[in-house]
Amino acid sequence: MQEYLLIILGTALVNNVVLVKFLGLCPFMGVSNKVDTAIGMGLATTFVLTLSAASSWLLERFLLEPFGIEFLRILTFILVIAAVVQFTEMAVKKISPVLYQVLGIFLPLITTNCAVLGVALLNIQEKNTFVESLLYGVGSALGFTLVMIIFAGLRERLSFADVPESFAGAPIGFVVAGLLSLAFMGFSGLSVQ
Amino acid sequence: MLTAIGSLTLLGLVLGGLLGIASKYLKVEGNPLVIEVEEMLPGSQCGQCGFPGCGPAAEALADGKADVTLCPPGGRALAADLAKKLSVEVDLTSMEEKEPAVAFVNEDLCIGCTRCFAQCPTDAFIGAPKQIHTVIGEICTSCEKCIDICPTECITMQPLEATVQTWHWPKPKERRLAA
Amino acid sequence: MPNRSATEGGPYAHKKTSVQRTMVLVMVALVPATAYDLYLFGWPAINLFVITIASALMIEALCLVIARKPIVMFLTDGSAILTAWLLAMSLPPWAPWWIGVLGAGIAIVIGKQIFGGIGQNVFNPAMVARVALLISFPLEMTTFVAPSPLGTAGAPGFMDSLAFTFGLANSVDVVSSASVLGHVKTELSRGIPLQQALEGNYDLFAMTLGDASGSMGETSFSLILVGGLFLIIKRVISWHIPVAMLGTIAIMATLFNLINPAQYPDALFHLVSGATVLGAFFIATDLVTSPVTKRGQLLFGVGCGLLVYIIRTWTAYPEGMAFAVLLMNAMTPLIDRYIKPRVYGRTIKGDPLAPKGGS
Amino acid sequence: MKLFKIRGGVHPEYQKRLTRKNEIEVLPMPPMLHMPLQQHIGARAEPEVNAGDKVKKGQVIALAKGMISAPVHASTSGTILGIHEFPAPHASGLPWQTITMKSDGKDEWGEMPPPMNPFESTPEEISDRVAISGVVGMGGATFPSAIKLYLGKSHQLKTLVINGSECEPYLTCDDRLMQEKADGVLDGARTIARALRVENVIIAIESNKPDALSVMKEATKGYSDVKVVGIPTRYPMGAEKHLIQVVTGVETPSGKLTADIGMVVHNVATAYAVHVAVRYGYPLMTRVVTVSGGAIKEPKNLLVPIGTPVGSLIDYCGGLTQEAHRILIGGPMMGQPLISTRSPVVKGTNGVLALTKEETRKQDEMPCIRCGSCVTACPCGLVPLEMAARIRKEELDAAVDIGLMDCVSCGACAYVCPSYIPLTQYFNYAKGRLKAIQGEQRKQEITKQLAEQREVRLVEQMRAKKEMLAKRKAEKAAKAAAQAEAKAAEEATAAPQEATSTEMTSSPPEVN
Repeated sequence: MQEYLLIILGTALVNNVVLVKFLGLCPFMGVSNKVDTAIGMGLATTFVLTLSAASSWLLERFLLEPFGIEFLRILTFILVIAAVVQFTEMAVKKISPVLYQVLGIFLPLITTNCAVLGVALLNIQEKNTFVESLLYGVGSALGFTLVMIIFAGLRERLSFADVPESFAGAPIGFVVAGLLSLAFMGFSGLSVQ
Repeated sequence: MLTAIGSLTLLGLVLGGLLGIASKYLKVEGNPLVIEVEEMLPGSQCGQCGFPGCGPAAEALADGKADVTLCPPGGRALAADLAKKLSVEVDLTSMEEKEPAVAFVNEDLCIGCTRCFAQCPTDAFIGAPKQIHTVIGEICTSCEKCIDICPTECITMQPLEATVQTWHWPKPKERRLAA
Repeated sequence: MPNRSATEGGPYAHKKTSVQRTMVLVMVALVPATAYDLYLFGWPAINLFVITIASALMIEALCLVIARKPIVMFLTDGSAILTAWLLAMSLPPWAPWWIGVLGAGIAIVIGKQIFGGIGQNVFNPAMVARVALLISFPLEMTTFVAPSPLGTAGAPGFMDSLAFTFGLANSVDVVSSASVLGHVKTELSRGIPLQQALEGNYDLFAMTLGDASGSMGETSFSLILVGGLFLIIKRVISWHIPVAMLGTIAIMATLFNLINPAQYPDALFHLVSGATVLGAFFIATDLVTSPVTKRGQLLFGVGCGLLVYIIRTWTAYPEGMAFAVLLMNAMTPLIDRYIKPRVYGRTIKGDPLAPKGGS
Repeated sequence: MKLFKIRGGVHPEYQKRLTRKNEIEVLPMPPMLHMPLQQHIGARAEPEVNAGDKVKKGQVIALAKGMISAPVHASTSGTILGIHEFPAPHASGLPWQTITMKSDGKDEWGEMPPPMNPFESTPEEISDRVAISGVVGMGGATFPSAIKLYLGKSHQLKTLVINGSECEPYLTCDDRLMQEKADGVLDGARTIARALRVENVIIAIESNKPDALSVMKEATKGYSDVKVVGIPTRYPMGAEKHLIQVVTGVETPSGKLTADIGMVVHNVATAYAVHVAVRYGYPLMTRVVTVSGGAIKEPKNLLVPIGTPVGSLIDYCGGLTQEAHRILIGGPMMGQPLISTRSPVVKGTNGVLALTKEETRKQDEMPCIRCGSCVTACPCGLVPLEMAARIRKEELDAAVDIGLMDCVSCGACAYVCPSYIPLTQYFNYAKGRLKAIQGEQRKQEITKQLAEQREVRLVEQMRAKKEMLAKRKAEKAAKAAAQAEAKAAEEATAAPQEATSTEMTSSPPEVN
């Protein structure tokens, strides 16, 4: 039990996909202007990440390995991710048209969200079991969502600040992301003895 | 080689099939954005935005080809609403708010040609041919269409003066100017 | 009289208060602890302190010139001095000059001015600088010395320490010594039980006075506490953050201490060691970067306390104050967004109250 | 009596000692009076007199018009000089319609309605009397009092609260009134209670007015239905909804009237005016005004005829000792700056203050440091700093979302702000701007309809034109055809091929 908790905590905080691995920066910078949008994006990504982490593991285990076609790994993973994203897009459009409109281009772009492919590949690299892969996906997604929401909160606040013109917008966003990353360094070495 | 091709094809087929089914169940009707946007616009067809009317302006807005600040009669309030609707960022402080004004007919110059009647989108002019015209202030949108058409250049825009009833506190001065 | 409308609205009365006054009061509260610490650590500490504050002021002035802002007004608001002061208190007292200058630069430029100056920053500038320094220069930032009060035999003289601070000569013998938290962490990681690790290194009485190695703000528990209480009495800060934070640390420490005394130190140890009180009264309470509502502040304090305990206990860093404060700073906009006072005549969700009585 | 807590509030420096011991003095009748047609909330009164008319004291010179309005009476006898635009005692300093009269110095009474005994009259009779006497809320709100009395018909009311809190600094006019006219205030309160069909009257007085408290307590001995309550001294204790909460513990829901929870609040000065109107038949012609502030030579409480130029009050108090940084109408917290001292005292003027720069403590504005003082001070539970930040970026709707419309503009937030941010002005600006936008939108809706009607009309015209053309064409064609036919018949034998060519040329050219 404890090791599962550690996987989630580890991937969410210590090795946060965004702030430590610097994956998934595109939606992180792109859809973090409003907290509500960030929550939506976080949830959509959580869904895709978890599903793709699981299905890529299955794919690796039951298709790529048995047939010895690991060289097709990235290709097949992208295929699966793309399908999951397509599905998510349809679902979001149906369930929440507003969110669909707000997420706009970033929804299909989850496909190329490096965090999603990254987590799928890392799972294989670290030789995780199915449950571990799933938790790895969930943890990463939680970390991603958490950071997205925090970052959106900060940016909402900054939108009312007198940021110098030359730093307004994306530049100050990157500065804040850097400082946030600095703060997350505090979790490094987190381990329960 | 064959397995690779085979497995990929199979994968593609399976996923494609699943998505096909999903698209059937999760179908959504087309985007009614243009109509919604058009309803938000003033609808006086004044053409100050550069588009021939509110309808084309709405289309351009929905396509993202026009700025949400395009409509002077709508002012900042409309720009803010449009920005919300279209979820785009807009800096409203930089948008010039047009002073409220009404058309005013200089009665010494008016020859009663009624050409302004034909131009006015809200029928704010009253009078008759060969008579002096006047403007109903409450319905004039200050679209300025009448100014150019007048052969004697007798129409001008006059700012609406504030009264005790309409006056409100001005926005506090920006502190950064106090350097 | 010409007809001109009023341009400056009411009220036309004002409380005796100002930003400057607030900053000055915080500095006054810091004076006793600072003076005693400067005395304890001698000339090298005084040099560092002066260098840090002076460079902060210069950098602030430079930023204001670049941003074309009124220089005198903002330079005299006291915020740059206070930031540098708090930063200096969180540095090892005998750190070289460039640590102070670099720290001041990071704090003022990246921590504050890049956001638009006073009031606009989202992270505590002093802690931004401290964390950036700690991660970039772990050696310089963790080399502590045992106190050698001014005028005592081992204390370096003014000229010697000047040379030492600027790295010109190694004329001063540095007796390096780890802070208590650092020592405990190292020993525990080597598998040595807590009691044994603390033996001879943990003198509660000395620590409450400040007679221990560590950065200036990490020592002299009692004088900082006095300053903090002064701030609460003067209503510069409210009790919510310090109480929630210290309370959370105490509860966590007691809880784990009861579970395994050999592994987890007790509450008192956590409260008097490290920058616990300085953080709780002076750093976490930074007005700009903490929540504006009282309930939000309670939550903020609890969060800081939890994170301090977690980072101290289970991560690679012996002291987590700076990280905890930065992490909670990041949470502040969300806390402010979701925790608001109840509006008069409305439910907490914002709907009008159901009318009682009447028609 | 058990009191209840309210949130927020501030403790400004009250400065009441300047005038608290000064008995009310009667200001001599000035030679000229300026009576604005609108001294109340609602519709402007309609003038009843013309230039040159002679009027008597107490005579109606403008009648209430519309649902919510109040009449205006001549404060003395004399001649109407005219109805014209005159600078309003308002922050805008803009002119508004004002009747100016010249006093003849005789102060002759006109015909007044007979005195009434309220306890032998019906609630309607009392309310009607208050209505014709032009009584309005004299605490500064200037809402026509009669409208509030008629509430007794539509609402089941339980409690009348008489507001003697006078929480604005400097002002002592209500304090003095209660001390000097305790019986009148009490009688007015009981008269109002009767009009409202309310059994229970609470007179609430802030604890910093111990003299008024004891005098009122003494006066109410023997009246079991009236309670005098000392309430904590805190600004804005006198805000209607907060006052009710303090004395009854009931919170008025947002967007509702206090009458909806069975309570009505009237100011002590209003109660006294009601007493005078009912018992003596005198309309509202005078009021007590506190003239105070560091720049006033001899601060006083004055009984002033309505319409007196503010300058006369200041002169009577010995003028200014130094140039005033601000001259205000009302208290320093919610009062309005006066643009011209020619502006008259109106029904809602409770104070004239001339403040020095040290008193206003004006300082340069600094950026917000998010200290949260304003959040603690706000009696309405709002987050002023966030609202102001949004308004600064012109995001008015976002400010409304976080409660702008629940703000009562009491000024407590701006009072405590260490950065001297004009928070209240931000909110007043936003409220005014939103109201203007609403007006514009209404106008836009009208113009939209007009534009649509015009469009329909144009299409209709076009169609009619086309129809007419078509008709004419058809007629012509028919005529031509008939002619052709006739011709053809005539020339049938001669040249049949000509007929077709005539027919072809006779068709009118296509007009489009």
